[in-house]
Amino acid sequence: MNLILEIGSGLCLLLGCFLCLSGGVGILRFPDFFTRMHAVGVTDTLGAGMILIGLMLQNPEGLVLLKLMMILLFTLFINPTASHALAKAALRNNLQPVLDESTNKGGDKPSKP
Amino acid sequence: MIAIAIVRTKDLLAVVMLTGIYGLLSASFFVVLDAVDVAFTEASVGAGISGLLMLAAITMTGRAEAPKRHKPLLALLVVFITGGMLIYGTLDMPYFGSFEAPVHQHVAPRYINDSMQEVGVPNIVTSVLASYRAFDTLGEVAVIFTAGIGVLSLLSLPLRRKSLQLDESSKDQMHEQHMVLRIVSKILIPFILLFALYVQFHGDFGPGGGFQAGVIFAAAIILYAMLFGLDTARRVFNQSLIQLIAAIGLLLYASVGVVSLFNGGNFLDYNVLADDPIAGQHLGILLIELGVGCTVAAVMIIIFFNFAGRREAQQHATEQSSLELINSPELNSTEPNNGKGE
Amino acid sequence: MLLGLYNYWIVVLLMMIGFYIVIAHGNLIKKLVGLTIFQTSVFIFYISMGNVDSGSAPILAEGVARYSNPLPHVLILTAIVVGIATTALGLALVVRIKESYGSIEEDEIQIQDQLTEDKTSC
Amino acid sequence: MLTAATIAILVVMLLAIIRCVVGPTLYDRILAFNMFGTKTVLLISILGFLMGRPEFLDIALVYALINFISVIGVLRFSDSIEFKHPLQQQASPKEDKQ
Repeated sequence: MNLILEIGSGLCLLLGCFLCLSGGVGILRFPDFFTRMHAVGVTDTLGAGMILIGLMLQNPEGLVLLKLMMILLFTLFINPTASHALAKAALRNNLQPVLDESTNKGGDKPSKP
Repeated sequence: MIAIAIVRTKDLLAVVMLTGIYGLLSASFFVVLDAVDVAFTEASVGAGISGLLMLAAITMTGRAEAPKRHKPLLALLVVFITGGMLIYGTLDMPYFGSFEAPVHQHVAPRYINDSMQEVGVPNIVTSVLASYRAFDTLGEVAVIFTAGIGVLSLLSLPLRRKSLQLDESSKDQMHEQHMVLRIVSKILIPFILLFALYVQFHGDFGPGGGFQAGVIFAAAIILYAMLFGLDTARRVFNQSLIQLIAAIGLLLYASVGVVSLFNGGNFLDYNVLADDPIAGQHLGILLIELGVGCTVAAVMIIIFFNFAGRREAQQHATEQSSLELINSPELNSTEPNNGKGE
Repeated sequence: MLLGLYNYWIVVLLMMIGFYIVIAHGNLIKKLVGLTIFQTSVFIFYISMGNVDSGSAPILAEGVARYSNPLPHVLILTAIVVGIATTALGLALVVRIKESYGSIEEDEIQIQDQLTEDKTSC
Repeated sequence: MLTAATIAILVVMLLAIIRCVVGPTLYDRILAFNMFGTKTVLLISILGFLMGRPEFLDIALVYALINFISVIGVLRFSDSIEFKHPLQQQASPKEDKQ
């Protein structure tokens, strides 16, 4: 039983690390703001969740577990909300996504709700 | 580190962002150095409140920094000389982490070894803060209170009822814009307040205490004020009430000391507060932390409200003056000049 | 051998960066940021003095033999909150300066001051 | 495993800092800031487990909350800045390039 928990937590941590790293590479390499946000938003939420779950499997005990679950809950609440607000604010201030050359002519349509 | 980037960046907003990251980073540094309580405080203060205050100030003063007009060579020279002398001074310092350093010889062993018997609180930082060195802390709280009064006297505005109706339309617009944010924060704010109370009363056993709890509490109120408008928040926590709370916190702290004086002990000597010295200590620390928490939270809220209120008034004034400009171009406004730089 | 002192070097570096910002930049808010950095370097100095090898956080627990020195923690904890309060006071002053002078650059303010002095003396 | 996770998170933090320093627009910086905050939460909770003092989780919890508040604050204030100073907003990128 203990071994299974160990392995599970190790796997979760590894997966979380991989996701976080990919998010980090994404924030550096992607060409414009919205794709960067996509990279960060997707991988951050899942990566943070994975790492927290891995920690949870590591030490399942009373108050610590409760606090970890609170952190997980808050992360799941907060990250998408912040991303949403960020994207909305960026769009409202006319930050255009970089589109393909061919579709760029009608490109300013989606930014005006 | 980041500080170098802060030197180079001209856009003040980016500077504030970097300051926030710098606060987070230094807090993780404190965690690595085993200073849990300090990291706690730095987390809530350095990353949250200070950045917000700087932002509020920047919105009032404009964000671009003017290019430099004189050569910084002299400054660099001074800095290098001072730095070199300081580094030379460090050569005599004890090594990092050594146990024989003079800092660890004097009073610290007594705090570490005896505080459990004398105060009965597991968190040594709390016991030193609120019991051994309570007089220091009283002074610090008084300083914070004074700073709050200073901000109040510098930035407070006469109450104006007229502006309320004009804001309604913009408020409706804001409602629609931040729908998701509002709902999520409505869910979150009770948790934040609850967590602040937990930090307040759990400070004896884990990291935490009055200072941190006050800041977290204030942060929750600030979040509310940012999303639901300052007037709504003012309706819940009106100005005079907060000022009263700030004063009461400080008074509570000092009066605990006076009560212990009346009971035959020294000033802020809690052993005499109850029959049992340990119980007395517990009671004293609890009351004092409560006083600290009240004062800190109230002062932070006062500071933020005044900054934000001043900002709203300014925006309002600029809107009005621009309207007036449209109506009659040669009218010069009597409002204090708050437009752009030159 | 000398590497055991690296924490002081970090502190000195940060302190000098803050110092440089304060004396070389004209913008008042930037100066306040520099002051904050300076402050933080002092905090790190204190905390790193209080750290002990293989020590633990100063919260009494079972099975922990050595604790860090709690005294610097107490001092810095209060200092951080006092620091934010004083920073807020400084920002309030900056805002008032902006309102009355229309600028927060140091040299522009000085020029304006000199102009008003000349007017009063003439 | 925990050590590996710590190192990975430190690397990601470094990347986020780079993006925050070079970030062409304000929103890139906010995004990097947000990501940095999340990573700090993770780092501190992992450090707590590494040192065997799970009390550190309190700090991580505070971080999660405060980070949210500061991101929201930055957004609100930056909005109002751009409504108020549209000219300066256009002028500032030029200065950055100098």
